Amino acid sequence: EFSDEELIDLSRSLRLNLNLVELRSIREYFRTKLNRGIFDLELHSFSQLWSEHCRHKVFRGLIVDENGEPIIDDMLKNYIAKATEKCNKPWIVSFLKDNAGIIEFDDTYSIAVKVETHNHPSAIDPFGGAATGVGGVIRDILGVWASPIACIDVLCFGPLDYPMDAIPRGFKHPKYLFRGVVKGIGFYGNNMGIPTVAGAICFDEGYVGNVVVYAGCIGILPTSSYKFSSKPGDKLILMGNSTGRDGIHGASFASSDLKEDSERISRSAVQIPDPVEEEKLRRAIIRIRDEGLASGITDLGGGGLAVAVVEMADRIGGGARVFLDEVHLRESMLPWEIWISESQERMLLMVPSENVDRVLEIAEEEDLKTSVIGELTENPFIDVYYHGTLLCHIETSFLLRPPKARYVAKWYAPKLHEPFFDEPMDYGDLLCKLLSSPNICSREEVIRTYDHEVQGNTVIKPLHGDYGGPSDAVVLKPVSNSWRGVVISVGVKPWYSRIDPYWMAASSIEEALRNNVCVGGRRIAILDNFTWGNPEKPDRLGSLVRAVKACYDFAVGFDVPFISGKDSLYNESPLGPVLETLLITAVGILPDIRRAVTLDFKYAGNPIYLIGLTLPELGGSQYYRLMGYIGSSVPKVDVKSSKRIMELIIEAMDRGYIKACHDISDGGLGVAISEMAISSNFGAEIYLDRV
Amino acid sequence: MVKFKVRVEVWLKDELVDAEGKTVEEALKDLGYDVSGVRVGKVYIFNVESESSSDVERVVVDICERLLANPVKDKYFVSVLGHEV
Amino acid sequence: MVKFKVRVEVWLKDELVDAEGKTVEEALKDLGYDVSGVRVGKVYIFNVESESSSDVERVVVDICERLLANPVKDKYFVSVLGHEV
Amino acid sequence: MKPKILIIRVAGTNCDSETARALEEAGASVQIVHTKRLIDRLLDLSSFHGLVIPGGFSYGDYVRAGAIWASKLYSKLMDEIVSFADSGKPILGICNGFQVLVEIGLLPGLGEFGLRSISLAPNDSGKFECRWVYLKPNGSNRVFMKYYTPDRIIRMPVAHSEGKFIASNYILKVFEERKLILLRYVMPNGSPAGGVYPFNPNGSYMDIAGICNVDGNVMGLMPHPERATYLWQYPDFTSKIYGELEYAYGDGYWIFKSMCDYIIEEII
Repeated sequence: EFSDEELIDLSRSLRLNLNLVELRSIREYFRTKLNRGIFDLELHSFSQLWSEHCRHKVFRGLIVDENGEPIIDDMLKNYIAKATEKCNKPWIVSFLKDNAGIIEFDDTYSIAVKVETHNHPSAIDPFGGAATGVGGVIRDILGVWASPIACIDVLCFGPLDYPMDAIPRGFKHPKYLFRGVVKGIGFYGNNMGIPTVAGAICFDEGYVGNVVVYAGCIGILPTSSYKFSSKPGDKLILMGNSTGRDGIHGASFASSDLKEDSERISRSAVQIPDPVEEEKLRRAIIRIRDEGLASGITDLGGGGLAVAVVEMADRIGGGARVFLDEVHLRESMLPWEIWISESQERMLLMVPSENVDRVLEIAEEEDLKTSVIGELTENPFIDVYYHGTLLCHIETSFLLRPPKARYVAKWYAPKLHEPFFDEPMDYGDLLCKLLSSPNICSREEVIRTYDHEVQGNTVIKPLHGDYGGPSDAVVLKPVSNSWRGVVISVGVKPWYSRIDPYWMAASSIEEALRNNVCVGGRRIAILDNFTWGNPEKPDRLGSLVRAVKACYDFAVGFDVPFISGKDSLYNESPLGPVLETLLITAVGILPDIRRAVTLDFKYAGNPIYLIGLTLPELGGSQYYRLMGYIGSSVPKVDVKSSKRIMELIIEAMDRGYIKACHDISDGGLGVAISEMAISSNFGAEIYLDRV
Repeated sequence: MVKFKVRVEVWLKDELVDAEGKTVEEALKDLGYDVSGVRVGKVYIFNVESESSSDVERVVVDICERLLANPVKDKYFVSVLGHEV
Repeated sequence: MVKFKVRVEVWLKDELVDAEGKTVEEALKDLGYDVSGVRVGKVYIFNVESESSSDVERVVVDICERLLANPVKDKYFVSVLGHEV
Repeated sequence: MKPKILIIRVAGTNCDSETARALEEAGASVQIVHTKRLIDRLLDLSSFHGLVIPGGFSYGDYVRAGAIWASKLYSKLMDEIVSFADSGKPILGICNGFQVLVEIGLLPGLGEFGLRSISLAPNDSGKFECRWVYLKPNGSNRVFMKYYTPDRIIRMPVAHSEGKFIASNYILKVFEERKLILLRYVMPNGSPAGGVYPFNPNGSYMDIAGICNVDGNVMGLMPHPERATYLWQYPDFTSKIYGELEYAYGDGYWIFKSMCDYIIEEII
């Protein structure tokens, strides 16, 4: 019988991060349906299950303009998912539903892909945050029975030479973050024996208070293994690390701004990476998959057991009965802490009772701790016990359906102008400055610390040629007796966000596709990962809606489906919102890796062709940044001609006409030609008047 | 300026799980040793130029906060071993 | 049997180049600190069950020889901090 | 009869599958087994013709790369391993496997050199190094190096953070005299790397990348031959014409082929 004010205080003191509308609907449910008081474990369940991190309330909410007129309802369904439905590709196995997007690779195997962000934990503990980010996305891939074959990472930092005293108190200097994050990514991927093959690094003032760490994973699985046949009576088996107080409130914490004293508040939100444990999990899970022992699997990510168990119960249209005293622990904990702990390297399996012993046997052989913590039930309630006392009894569906959120969005076009300055005197000097600028220079120093060769299937490496030129995309050959390849590329253009997030999204999509095509990739699927500011502020949400609209327009325009995505919102700090960033990951197919094309010049005398129109669109370019401007003429993607060009290039490649190919991206034509020359032992003669 | 020789020890906080310590403990038990509570830390020894011993302490603490330790998950100990005469 | 609390420090031999120390030194100079001679070592703290203090010293040296240190490139220091009463 | 080769692994080993693939390509029948099964006597080591300890991060490379795995083998399986080596059967340690063989003293050889006379220290660069290197093989070893003609320069990738080979001058002199150095880092044109980074990626004394024991049947190397088994694994295969890719093998394949031939001729 809490009043509204008491509800707000309760939410703040327990750090539940629930708003009044949500708290009221919980109060109403308990009054009418259950007519009893609420247990603290139930309160924390709502805090986790109804967090932005788990339920994407903004993307699923109703968005209205200033005077209440609806702009879009459920951006996820009506923009992202709709684009995929419109493309209507037969080779999509699963999209925007399970732990990862899945597409067919050949008639036996499928490819699973997922990309996640781990920004808040990395801002506090760069090494541990980045490492557990990689660990988490690998578990998403294991969560669809796929075996990981590659990791990718896209990192965004403030300028490394940012003045030390301008860093707000409680925040770390970009150089400290850069060193820790790169070490963490390498530590986890190398230890797991998964090649870290692709990615990007961006430096901008917009990331000083808000480091951005994207971690992605690609896996392969026999298509026949991807099934979910769980039914009431199947046992719930928790496998992996013992549970501790790691990351308590990790989920709902990620949905609130990063305050200055965030280090102290989030002490318990720090997560410790243990890749050796996850490597054991990978081996056990693949063995369990191949013996067909389990009916379903999912990983324990944000919200821990609470989210995993409830989502599985919802999927069978029933409920679950869980005994928290069965969970293997590392330290003594309160029941609600066990229920929402985010200790790393843990998976939840649904196993028919007749197979439980064999599953436990496999786990034991791989040195893994397990506990049978309950079972799925017919009765659609989530019942949680601790030493026999019932601590939670709520309908599964209610736990997963927070009240519809409503947000106000307003986009303000920035008042920018095109700068005017005379031509550079010395083009050579300018080109060298561009080539050595932070956002263009070689990433070899970082890539060499990542094992990108383990598993022995990396055909086109991230670095090419004796001087480590940047490959556009990476090609893997995952199946021993087949020449078929997987092509992985990324596109990220945060520079354009300051001008227009619509064209930023368009360019990010186009660059991911062009990078893929440059190597010969086709039949491409993409993933969208947004990193934005606080959606409760209309201007932030306004730009987000524009970017998501662009995702719809250009996915349909290029006829390329979204198969997975994630959004990280509330990236704000005393210095303001994060530079709005959309990462597009593209996964294509290469029918025969022996016909792969790389960017290095191959033979003296080969003519060089520039395909596509060059327009005076220098807004947001690295050249303007070098001269200290942003500009306003942001490149506008001409989807028809761009799509046509890519189709023709693939056709020409298949006929063996093209020996080398590279896309023109940051730094323009000059940088692109230089990168092709650096990757080979050839120079080039260019006639600008023919462009 | 005087050259001070300093020593810094960095340990994971007690309430955090020490994955390395856990693995080393299991290995030692496996070898038949009766051990428990294994924790693994890092120790640094280096010289610092500074005006006075009180000042050097401040500099080394600053070094720890900025690079050698992460206050969120580490605890660290600083000791000034001596100074060059 | 008595529970002893022991401490082991493992350092690279002085004549060997300490790559990690060099990296840390460059990073500190990069941040503007006037440091030199940075060496990085590992330190272990754990409990050992043993009859007597002389015996525990022998056990810990054995542990170092068998696992914690490699005599070709490491030097190590053992100290018994105390025992449970 | 196919050579029966055992690949052992523990938590953290991760190069076992591509190593098995390379061995099968070279004509062996391969079994990948967790070390625990050998220790629990569920499997008899002597029933195999060859043993391979693959690369990876056994036990997270805590304490030292390979140290914990080595301590387990040394205390639980040493007799079987020593008798396996003494019987002349080939043992190959790749990267983490090389570190393990060094830690248990099988390299350069317990009898003459005692438990530990050499070591693999952290790289001089202070970082993990993943790059392709040029190597000069020493063709005098029949077990592993049979197919390498004296003047040949080969290429393989390295991927490690503790690969710097160090030993006393005395030991180095003995290795030189007894031709126990099987692989050295070289410049692309074949001249000695002379410790120059990145051609010598870790600072190893005398550019040593791989050695064998006194009898020549136990070999350890830091580069990964299983990642240079096929030409499509090479960094420049798109620019070089390698003829029909189907049959052309990479430099790493020939170590496994030589090992299998040796087993067929000498062991079976």
